[in-house]
Amino acid sequence: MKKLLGAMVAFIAFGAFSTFIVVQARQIGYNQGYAPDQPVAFSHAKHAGELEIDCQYCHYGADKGRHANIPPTETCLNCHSQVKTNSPEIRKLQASVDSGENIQWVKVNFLPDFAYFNHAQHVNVGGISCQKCHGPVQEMEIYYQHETLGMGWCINCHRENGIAPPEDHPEINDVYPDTQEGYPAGAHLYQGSGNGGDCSKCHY
Amino acid sequence: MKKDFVVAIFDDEEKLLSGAFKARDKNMEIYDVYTPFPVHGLDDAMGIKRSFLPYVTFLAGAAGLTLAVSYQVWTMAIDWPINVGGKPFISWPAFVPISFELTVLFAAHTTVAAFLVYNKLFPGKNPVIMHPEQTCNKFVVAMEKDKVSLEDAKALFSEHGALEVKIQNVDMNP
Amino acid sequence: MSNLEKESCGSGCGCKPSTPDYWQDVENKVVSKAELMEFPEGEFDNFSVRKTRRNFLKIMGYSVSALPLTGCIKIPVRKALPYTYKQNTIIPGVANWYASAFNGLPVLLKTREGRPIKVEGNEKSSFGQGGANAQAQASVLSLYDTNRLREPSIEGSEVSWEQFDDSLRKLLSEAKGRKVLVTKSLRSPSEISLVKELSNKMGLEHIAFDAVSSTGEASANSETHGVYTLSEFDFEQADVVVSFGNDFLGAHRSDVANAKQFSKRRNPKHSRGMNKHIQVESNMSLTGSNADHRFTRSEQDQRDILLSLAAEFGDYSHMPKANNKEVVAKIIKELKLSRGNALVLSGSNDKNVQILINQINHSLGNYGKTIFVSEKSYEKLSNDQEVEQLIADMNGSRVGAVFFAGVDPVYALGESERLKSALSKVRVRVAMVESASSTSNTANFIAPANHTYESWSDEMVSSTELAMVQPAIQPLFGTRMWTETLMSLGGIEGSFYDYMKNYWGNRIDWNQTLHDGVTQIKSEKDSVSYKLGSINSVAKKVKNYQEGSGLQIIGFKNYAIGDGAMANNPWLQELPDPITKATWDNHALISPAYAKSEGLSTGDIVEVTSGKTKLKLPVIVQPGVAQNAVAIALGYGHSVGGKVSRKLGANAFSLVKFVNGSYQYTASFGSLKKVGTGAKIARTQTHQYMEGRDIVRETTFDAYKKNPKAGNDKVFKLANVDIYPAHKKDGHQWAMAINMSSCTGCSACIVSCNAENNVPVVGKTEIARKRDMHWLRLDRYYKGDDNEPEVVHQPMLCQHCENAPCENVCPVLATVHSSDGINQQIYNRCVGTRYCANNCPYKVRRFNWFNYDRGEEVERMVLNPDISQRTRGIMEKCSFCIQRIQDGKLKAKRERRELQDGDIKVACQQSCPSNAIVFGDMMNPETEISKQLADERKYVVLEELNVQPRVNYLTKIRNK
Amino acid sequence: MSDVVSDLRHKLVPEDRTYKQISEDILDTLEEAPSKGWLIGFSISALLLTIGFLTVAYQVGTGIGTWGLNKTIGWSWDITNFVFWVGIGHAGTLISAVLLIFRQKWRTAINRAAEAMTIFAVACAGIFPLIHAGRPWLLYWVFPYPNTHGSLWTNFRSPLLWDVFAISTYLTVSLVFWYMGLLPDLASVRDRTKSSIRKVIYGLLSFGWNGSNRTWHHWEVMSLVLAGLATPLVLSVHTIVSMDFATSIVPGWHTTIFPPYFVAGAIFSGFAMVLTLMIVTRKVLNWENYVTMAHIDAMCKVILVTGMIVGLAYGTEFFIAWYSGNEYERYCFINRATGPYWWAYWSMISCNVISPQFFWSKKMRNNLVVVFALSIVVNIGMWFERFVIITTSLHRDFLPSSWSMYSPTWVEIWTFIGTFGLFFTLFFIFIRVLPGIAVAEVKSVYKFARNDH
Repeated sequence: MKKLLGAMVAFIAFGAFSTFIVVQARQIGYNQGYAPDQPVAFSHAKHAGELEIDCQYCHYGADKGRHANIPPTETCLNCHSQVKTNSPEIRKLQASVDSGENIQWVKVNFLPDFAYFNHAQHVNVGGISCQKCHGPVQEMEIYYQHETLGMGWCINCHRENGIAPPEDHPEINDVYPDTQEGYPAGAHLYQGSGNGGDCSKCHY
Repeated sequence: MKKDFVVAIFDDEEKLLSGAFKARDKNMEIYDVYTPFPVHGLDDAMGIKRSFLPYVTFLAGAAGLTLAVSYQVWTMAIDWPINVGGKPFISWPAFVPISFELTVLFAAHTTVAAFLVYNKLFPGKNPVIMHPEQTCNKFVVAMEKDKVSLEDAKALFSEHGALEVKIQNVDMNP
Repeated sequence: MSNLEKESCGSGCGCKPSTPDYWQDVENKVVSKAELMEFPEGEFDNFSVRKTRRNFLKIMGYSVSALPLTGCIKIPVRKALPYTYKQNTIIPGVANWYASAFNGLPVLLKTREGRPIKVEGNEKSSFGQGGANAQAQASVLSLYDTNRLREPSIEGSEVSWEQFDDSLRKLLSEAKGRKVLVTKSLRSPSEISLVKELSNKMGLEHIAFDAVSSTGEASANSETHGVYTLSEFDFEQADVVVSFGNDFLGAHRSDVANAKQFSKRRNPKHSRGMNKHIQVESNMSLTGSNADHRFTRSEQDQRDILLSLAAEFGDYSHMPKANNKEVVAKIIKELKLSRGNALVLSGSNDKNVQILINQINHSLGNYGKTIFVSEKSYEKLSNDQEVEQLIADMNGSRVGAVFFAGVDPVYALGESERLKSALSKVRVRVAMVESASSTSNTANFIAPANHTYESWSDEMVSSTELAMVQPAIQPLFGTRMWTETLMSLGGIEGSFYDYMKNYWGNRIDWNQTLHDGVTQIKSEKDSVSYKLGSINSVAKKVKNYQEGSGLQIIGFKNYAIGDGAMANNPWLQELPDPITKATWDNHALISPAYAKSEGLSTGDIVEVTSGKTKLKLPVIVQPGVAQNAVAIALGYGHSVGGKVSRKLGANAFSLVKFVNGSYQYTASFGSLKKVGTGAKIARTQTHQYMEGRDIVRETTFDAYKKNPKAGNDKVFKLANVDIYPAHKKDGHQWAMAINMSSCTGCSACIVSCNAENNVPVVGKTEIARKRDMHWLRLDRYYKGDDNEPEVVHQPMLCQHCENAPCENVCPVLATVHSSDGINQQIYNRCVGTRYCANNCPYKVRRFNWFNYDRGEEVERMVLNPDISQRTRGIMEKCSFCIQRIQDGKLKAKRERRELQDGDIKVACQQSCPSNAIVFGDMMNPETEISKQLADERKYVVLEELNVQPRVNYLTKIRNK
Repeated sequence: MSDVVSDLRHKLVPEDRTYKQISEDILDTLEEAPSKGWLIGFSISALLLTIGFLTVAYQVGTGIGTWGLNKTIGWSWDITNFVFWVGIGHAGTLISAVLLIFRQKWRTAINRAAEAMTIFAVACAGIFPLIHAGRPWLLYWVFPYPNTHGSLWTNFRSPLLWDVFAISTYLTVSLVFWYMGLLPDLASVRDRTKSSIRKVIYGLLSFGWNGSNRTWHHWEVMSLVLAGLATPLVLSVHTIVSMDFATSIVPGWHTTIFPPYFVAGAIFSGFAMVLTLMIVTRKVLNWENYVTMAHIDAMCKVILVTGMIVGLAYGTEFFIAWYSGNEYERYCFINRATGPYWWAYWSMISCNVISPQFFWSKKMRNNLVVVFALSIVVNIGMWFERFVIITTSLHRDFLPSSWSMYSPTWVEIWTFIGTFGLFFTLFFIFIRVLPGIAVAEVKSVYKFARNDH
């Protein structure tokens, strides 16, 4: 009986350890929660939350192209040439513009090279809010990576949501109809020109 | 735990067999027989029933088959159907080889596992040894001392050519 | 799979190129070169920094230990550098397009984050009509050539431009004798105007020198029309084209324009029917390979035939040799049937031969219809006699200063000692060149010149169309436009841009022209009148040409390398020659008959001797070469040059002779001796015959007229039988059709594909091991008699089969089908079993056998940031330019409209000079592709396999 | 039944040996110091293995480009070697499983070594699919485990995936089958040895086996069950290996005859390899009493039969290629016999079809030198068979523009030699540390054979 108990304990321990390994292994390379120090102590909570500045005021590429873009330092000075000019952080910006030296922001959201992601596709065509992927940016003192940004995460969102036409442009669906038809009932993810189910939507 | 046994030692399986059958006829309960190789007929002599292992094999094989078929269908046609070379999502002929292999894999390994577990064979187990040469050239019939008397055994087995019949104190948990 | 660049501009890019807008003058916005070269950290060294999940597992892959997996894995710090100053025109991730021109071809430059990454033909040009040849496509790589000169130097030591100008000015003022500027033939009105102004100010003479000269043709026009210029053609008007060794679809000149016109008449549905093309030549040219009737004839025989024609159409009498009688009769018959709509051409650089050609065209009434000679005041054409005179004057110490602008006469005259010693007698030798060359090595002043895409210029691409050359990037190195170097020396203030703008003034709409890249100066080509009376004396001269003895040596320009100016371009070196399919080398091409008689075979090494010149070359036995001749491509054998071109092949310019006032390329005779065997010949195709297989379907025009399905009537009863139901097709379904009649085999599509898809260059050794990486290849097969072969070219790329055999066999789903019918290859999923490539009946899959070198930082700027770079162990192949499809769809969606036919053009289709490739949505019956798919000529290769390709071919039709 | 079998059976076991002597004959080797011959053989094998290992390390570090493959020929020596080794790895299981089911008692003397050989050969074979991949460090993707890519699964339609399952099933089942057979002998070693270290080691290895008849009873049933499973398994493995080719569309591969043809070829080469090894081993280890001329004679007959099946398959292939009317198939086979690789084809024919014909003669079957030589010739021939099938089919397929030639580089050659190093290293270790003949099984048939049961 003791032996049996011992065996059971060993088995459970082994199982727990394996689960731990698997759970950890699944996080490798995914930097969810990554919140590095930035060269300038910029607060999204202040600007996006409190001041309600539109995201695309700074991230001007989000509705136009692949990259949302980090704003040119000049953009900061649109206000900060008047506002809080004495703050040491703002002085860094001024110094950058004066000298022409770039501010070396630390990249937070990172996709590997083989994954193509287009902001315009989601922001402009899909009408998805920034927070859907980037989390409550308006509350972030220090910006951090909110989601895993892993493939499974992308895929699951597409599985759950299909293609939702933007509210102001319902005709998108007429132009790019779902092609769920023809796939087995209950299929979790169907391929379709509308829904990003094809591999080469992102990988090429 | 130590235990006393009445052991009869043979050096020939035919003598052993005839002795064992005799013992059965005399309702002398044989605890076990230790032989260097499987001796046919001993099972009858000892009254061992048919092994359950084939049932294990069948169940495990069936489980492997079910798993293989359902996993292939689920992954290829339900969880993420992908058009591969124009083939249907459930390309059943292509699923046959793996279904077969998994059937065999499960059946074989489960059978072996069942065999090892049932017979309590595992690395590091110390064997119960009645005679140091029982895995080489000696055939040992062992009977529990409280069930069989040494004299009866001696009488019976010497007649059938036993080299030696004696009481042996054996460590059952070596 | 570390794509070094794809991600780099993720959130703003640190490199700060500032480029002119598509349409406006933004000269002022230019930032300094130093800033441009400042690559942000982490952009180019990602490779070493990257510790991704995959790399980590790669290290751990074979390890059984699980525990370290859970250990802390450090997130590498990646920097994201925004622009400091806002760039109004650049949105990272969105391409900007600029119009420019390259070597007489109007092009568009695609730039990403300020870097030109792709060249495409300018569709607004009535001359190029959107096509682009291999050299234009590859020119963008030359921009990033690391062998380019970077700083000015005097006598080998680097100086600043100020010092350079001061010293040179001082020396020039002291120099005695002629001051000569040598350029290539110029067709830039503003540059010619500038040079004229300088000749007044500095006493600078201007002569032009072309590595492969056309003095013969220009001199002939001068005699017959009184204008020293080159003829222009309209192939669309020509019902019959007779060409004597003129490679007008290949390396001759204005190949794109010619092919655009010519291919229209290769369409059997053209209102005037198909044209008929007869080629008589001594070496198999790209043009000859497309002829309806091709005759292999030596240069002497060609002259014999030409004289017979001159006799037929002029005041001369001549009887053709027995072996030419049939050819002569055939040509005369065809020409007589289409007087006024015929075109006779010659590739010869002999004035008298070209006069005969002009006479024939004149007497057929072709001038003003298919051939034009117009007054071209904007043009400064090369004249070989001036060059010879210059060399003589230099030798006689009558030249004080010589400026070479973008020319390399020392190389192009075969490294002649004569020129070198002449140059040593000139006090001031200025080389205004992009890279070190044989010529610049003899110069004492080196003024590194801008690449075309860093320069301002203009160019008359035809007598009616002006193209603008505008920079798409700041100079990468400390270089200067050669025009500005001259302006500085001549004391002309301002930039050449100012000069140009001033020159044009109100004559053109400046902004619109810059935006479009081209503008029409005149509405139509005109033709001056024919002046020559009798050709009797000219014909007699031609008849009496002395032949050398022995083997005739034919120097020719091949398609990829041309005259050798772009020999340092790896894309071009690796581009298989459309005929020999050889790369990275020139060869001694000999006829099968000659090879047999001399016991030579492909791969032998021979020494070709002519006079004092000896060239050691590997042999390729080439069907269609004249029997007693050896053909050698020019443009190879650079003794000075970049890392690519150096030590490749032998310099066949050393066999060029100055005869009858021009440099002639077929005038040498000599002998050939076998000196070795087992040469490493890097050919992408080593079997040349179709083995009677149904691969290229072909018919004649006559048969087609009777039955449009002629040649395409093979029926496979079980072709479309499928035991499985087909997958549903809806949405867009992409398909391609390739017109085998139009396709000339020129291979421009290959370079276009290379540039678009970051296809690696693998080098000579790997090609020799048959590991070329081109996603698109051109299969070339010979048919019939080896000495008079017929040739077919077949573009072969991933066929995107609906029942793709490659997909079934991949164990990890790295190649699967998309819902819009594309055979997808997922690089990052590929483990490299190569089973897919084995199972591909078309053999279009390419495997990364190694990690191929993408070059140095500067060279990597050419990479398309939207396409991942494939690392070793990964299969790759044609993706139907999926990035362009994505881009086109996204654009349509952003504009809330449906995709239009033509919104998406794949790279090969875009560049094709003969519009042979059509791509589009086959579900929409209105699209061009749907119409092509309904054509009776449509077929698919290996139909019997029932793999149902999405790439279709249209039967080849020969008009014979 | 005694009158039918006596002649052969008499020679299957030695006369007049006691059970103890049988144990001594076979197991004493494990107790003695290694002989000089063993040391030399082992050293050479280990050296080859080392060179092979370094070569593979170089290749994995540099790329598949170090091999002689090209855009047309994506597989050549790698898969040739793979099929070659898998084929060799068929005799063992066949001998132990199929012959067990058919109650062929003569199997007992050779089944242990043959099974060991099977496992080592499959291990050698397994190396090639691993290293032939462009990115071997990602090969774990062939397992359909739930993952973070959305769960992206594997392609169950791919014969390569079938291979993964077939080979791993075969390897593990063979290993387990073999090990279960070893248990009684390991126990015997444990009980005989005087060395305490050996006692501990063999004690661990023998799982506490004590010869209890209750265990024997289940053991025998299990053996029969495993044999029953292994028989279709062994046939399925080479069937599936053949499907790597048969399910493709490459002319010369796309043939329905492949499964039986490959299985016959595998048995053919497997028995040849067993012969090669046993002829040497019985000599060196003085097992002539156990691995008798009768065994060799029987194996020669198996080789003769399977060799003729293989020959029939070659003929059938040619006939079907012609009969199909498919020009690509026809060309492929004409090209095999007369194309640039004609020498490989005719080597295959002479080794596989012609050379076994000598075994019609009993004299030849009883001449050890001839048998040894022919057993090697047969394996050379079987290697060529795979080379012919793989390389000459690929090098000229549908579009002549892509036709190409192949020649191996030193990397491929040394990798192949290295697998021989691995095979023999393992085999040398095996005969030193494990009972090379199934002692218990020999004893169990001893009386049966001797007494003419």
